[in-house]
Amino acid sequence: MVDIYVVPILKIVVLLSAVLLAVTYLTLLERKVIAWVQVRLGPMRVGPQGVLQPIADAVKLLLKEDITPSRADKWVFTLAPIVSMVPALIAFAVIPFGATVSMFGHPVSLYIADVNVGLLYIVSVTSIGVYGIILAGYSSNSKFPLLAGLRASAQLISYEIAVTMMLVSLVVVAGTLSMVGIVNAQLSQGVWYVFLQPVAFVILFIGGLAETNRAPFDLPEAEQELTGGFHTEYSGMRFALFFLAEYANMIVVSAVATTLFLGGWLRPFPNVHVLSFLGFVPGWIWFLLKTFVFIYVFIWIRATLPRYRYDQLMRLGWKVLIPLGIANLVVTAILKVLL
Amino acid sequence: MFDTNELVINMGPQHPSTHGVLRVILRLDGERVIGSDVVIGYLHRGVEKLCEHRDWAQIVLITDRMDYVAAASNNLGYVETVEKLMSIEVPRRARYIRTILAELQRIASHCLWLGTHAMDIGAMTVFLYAFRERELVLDLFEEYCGARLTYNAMRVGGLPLDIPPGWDRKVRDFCDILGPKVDEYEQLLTHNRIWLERTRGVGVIPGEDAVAIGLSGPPLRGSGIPRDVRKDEPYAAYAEFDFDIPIGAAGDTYDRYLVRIEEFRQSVRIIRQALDGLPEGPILGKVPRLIKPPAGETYHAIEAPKGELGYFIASDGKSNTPYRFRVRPPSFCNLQALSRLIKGHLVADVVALIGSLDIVLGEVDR
Amino acid sequence: MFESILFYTLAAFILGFGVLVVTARNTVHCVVFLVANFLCVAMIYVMLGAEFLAIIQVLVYAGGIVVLYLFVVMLVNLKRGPDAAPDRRRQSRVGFVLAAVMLAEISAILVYSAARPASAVAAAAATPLQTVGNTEVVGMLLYTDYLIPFEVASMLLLVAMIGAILLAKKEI
Amino acid sequence: MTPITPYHYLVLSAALFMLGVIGVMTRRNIIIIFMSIELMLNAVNINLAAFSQQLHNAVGQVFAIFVVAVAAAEAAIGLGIILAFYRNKETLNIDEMNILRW
Repeated sequence: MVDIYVVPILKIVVLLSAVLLAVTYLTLLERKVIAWVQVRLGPMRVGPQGVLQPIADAVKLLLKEDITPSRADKWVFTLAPIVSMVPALIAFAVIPFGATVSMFGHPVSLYIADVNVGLLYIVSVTSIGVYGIILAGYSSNSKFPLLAGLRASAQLISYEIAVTMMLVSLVVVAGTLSMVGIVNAQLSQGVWYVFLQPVAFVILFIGGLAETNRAPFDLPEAEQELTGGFHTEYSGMRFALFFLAEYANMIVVSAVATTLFLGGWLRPFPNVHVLSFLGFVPGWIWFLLKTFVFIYVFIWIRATLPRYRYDQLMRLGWKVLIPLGIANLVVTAILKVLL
Repeated sequence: MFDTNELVINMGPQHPSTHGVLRVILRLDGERVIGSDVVIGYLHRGVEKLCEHRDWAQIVLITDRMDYVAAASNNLGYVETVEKLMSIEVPRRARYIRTILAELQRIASHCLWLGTHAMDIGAMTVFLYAFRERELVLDLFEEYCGARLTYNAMRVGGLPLDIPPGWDRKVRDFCDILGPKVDEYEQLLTHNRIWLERTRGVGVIPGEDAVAIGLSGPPLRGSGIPRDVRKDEPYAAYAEFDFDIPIGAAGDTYDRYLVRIEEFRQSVRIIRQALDGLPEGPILGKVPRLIKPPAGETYHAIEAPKGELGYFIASDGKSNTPYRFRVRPPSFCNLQALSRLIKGHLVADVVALIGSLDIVLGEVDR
Repeated sequence: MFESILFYTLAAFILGFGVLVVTARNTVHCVVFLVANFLCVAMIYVMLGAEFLAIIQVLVYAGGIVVLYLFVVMLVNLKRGPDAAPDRRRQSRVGFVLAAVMLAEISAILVYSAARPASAVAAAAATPLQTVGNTEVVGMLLYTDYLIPFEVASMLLLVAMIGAILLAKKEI
Repeated sequence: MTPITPYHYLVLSAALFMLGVIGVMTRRNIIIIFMSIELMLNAVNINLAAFSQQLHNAVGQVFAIFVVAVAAAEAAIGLGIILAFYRNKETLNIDEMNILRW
């Protein structure tokens, strides 16, 4: 009874609160990092070095008037932020944060579920998230959000194919769809897959940027073109949900990339015994470190690069990434058969 | 995108990328612009009529409010026109300082343009970098005349005050700082693939069309026409300096960008020469106590940061206000090209093109 | 017990969302209900031990096909909403007849199943229980026994893609 | 409470299928008719999956995947036709789709 119900529920509660906290502080991290890139200080007023800023923001957004435009489709308008937030959160269910550890004398696995279609689960769950944007674009009954919704759906279709193609070639190498299985495969093969599948890694990263609507692919919310895109008409807590969903998605993509390509909770160079002293650092710390590196790069890119144009993004997706992905898949499959 | 309907979208007057209160009504086919109406006038204050009811010295102050990011250039254009009308000889030192101020103003204006233009295309860091340098220029202006935006820095016949001690040293330091900073902007943008894709071939306007529309300044030079009032009809002290007029080849957004970036460097060059040869002497010429030009009319143009800024002033010789006051603002004339430029481009290009024309609505609407 | 509760809840949701899809006035609402319906159906698949099918349901149906629907609905809704004009010749009465037929069918199945215990059918199961993961089995079948249908399906998708492009393009 | 048997799934599937049929028969908006057809396909898939579990044979699931593939093709072509039609006649009403060419 305890093992079936209590432990998973505890894990879910712990994970959800950790994720929500991380997401909140990610907003501060992003503001700070971008500020440092831009020779500014970032938030400094709330708490020492501005560490309480996310709380102030949350309170502000909660207290703000929650406006629903009078001609909006109220029902869908309320649903949209929820739809974009929930998939981002439930995707965490299959992400392994570490190997099994011993806690209070019980072995506890640092993931909620290890389903044998874990990778596909993440892909499918994230593909649901785009409904939030599309529905928000439609229900606002405003033209800029509508354009954003159309952009989002077109963008999703162009990138999901390339990313899925990459995942397939990764699965060919790993021989399993389970997230835990993929990390274990990297352990047994003694190499991070980023070295075996560099093309896949790059494409997955670009696709990840596009799927999370981060710069330079933040077209659906392009502030300078569409005045904020799909969340133009949103305010208060519902806007905050969109905002948090974006950051939660960022963490999901970073965590997935870490699991698939950087060996998850494994220490660097798991096959080099000279480095085995690195094993004193617990696996989940390695995992969080690697994930953090990804998130940092996401923010860094946002501070550096201009934005792609809609048609250029589609061209990149269809004419570059998808052919590259197919070629990579074919080469991987051939090598797999030959070796 | 499918083209089931035509979508009319109202961009502005409240929109983050229309640089003030420009309103563009776009007719879209998917995201492609098939037609547009540019609506101006939201910032109309009747500057020209206002000037016809102020005496000649007070008008300097009103000209500040037209192109409010390049107030010194507006001042310069006005005072030179009145000087031409009254045939006043301006002391050489005053002309040199005016040149320095005008070029500093050009740098400040271009900084603002670069920042907002890059921001429109999504490069947010360049915005803050450019504003950092603009801040330095504003500090220099503040030290010279006490104001940071609306300087009221010139008088008919010369200047109200001489440069403060040590100011020239600071301007020199600024010139040393700016060069590497411009290289930094270029590192971030000039060879950035995304920047190239976003600007190359976007909003092409050939040279003869640019002339026909009446473009001036960087948009004209970007199309390959080497027209610059500073060279063609030298004013202030420009005839005494050595500088180049950068021109573009294709006439697209990227060329206009490169032209302005090069103008940063040319401005620094001019300022350095002016500081090196800064003559001693008075800063105010022989001006009557009451400025009252003789009856007559004149047109005089200068090269403002945004293009040819012309003043047409008619005096009846009797009253102490202008009889007719008319401005040819570069932003207004350049904005005429917008409708034509954005046709056939995407929504994202519209903001890039508004940025590349470098308009200031205070000047467009007056 | 748990399975029963889950099944009846899901069944209620599926049918409820189904009714809403069929009756909702606003087309976008219909699409939203359809997505909800599909997600519940995916859970039914999980209950039936078909995880791969469940994922495909979410990924392809809910995440792909219905996005396409939404896309089209948004495109054609730009100018005016769904027609609100009264029915002219629609056989709405046929709908009720069909509903009655369905009721009859369901009650027939119920009566029949009550008459014949389920274990009789269960005993008819021929092949032994699968032990390996569901995905592997499905993949194995798809790429060995059903390779030709699989290729035919991919050709069908290719043809559909080309056809859709031809239909949607204004001039070729 | 009785355990869940394949009959339960069959009843669910039949009910869902009938809902789809009712939608096709009664609605006039062609997009909603398409969605009703998707409902019917889902009902079929539930059947296939239920039998697959019942017979401990994954073939049913394979067929369900084919159904999904066909549904994707159908949606692509069908929506393409709808768009083309809408562009010409500015309506989604199926009653007005009564000419075969124009």
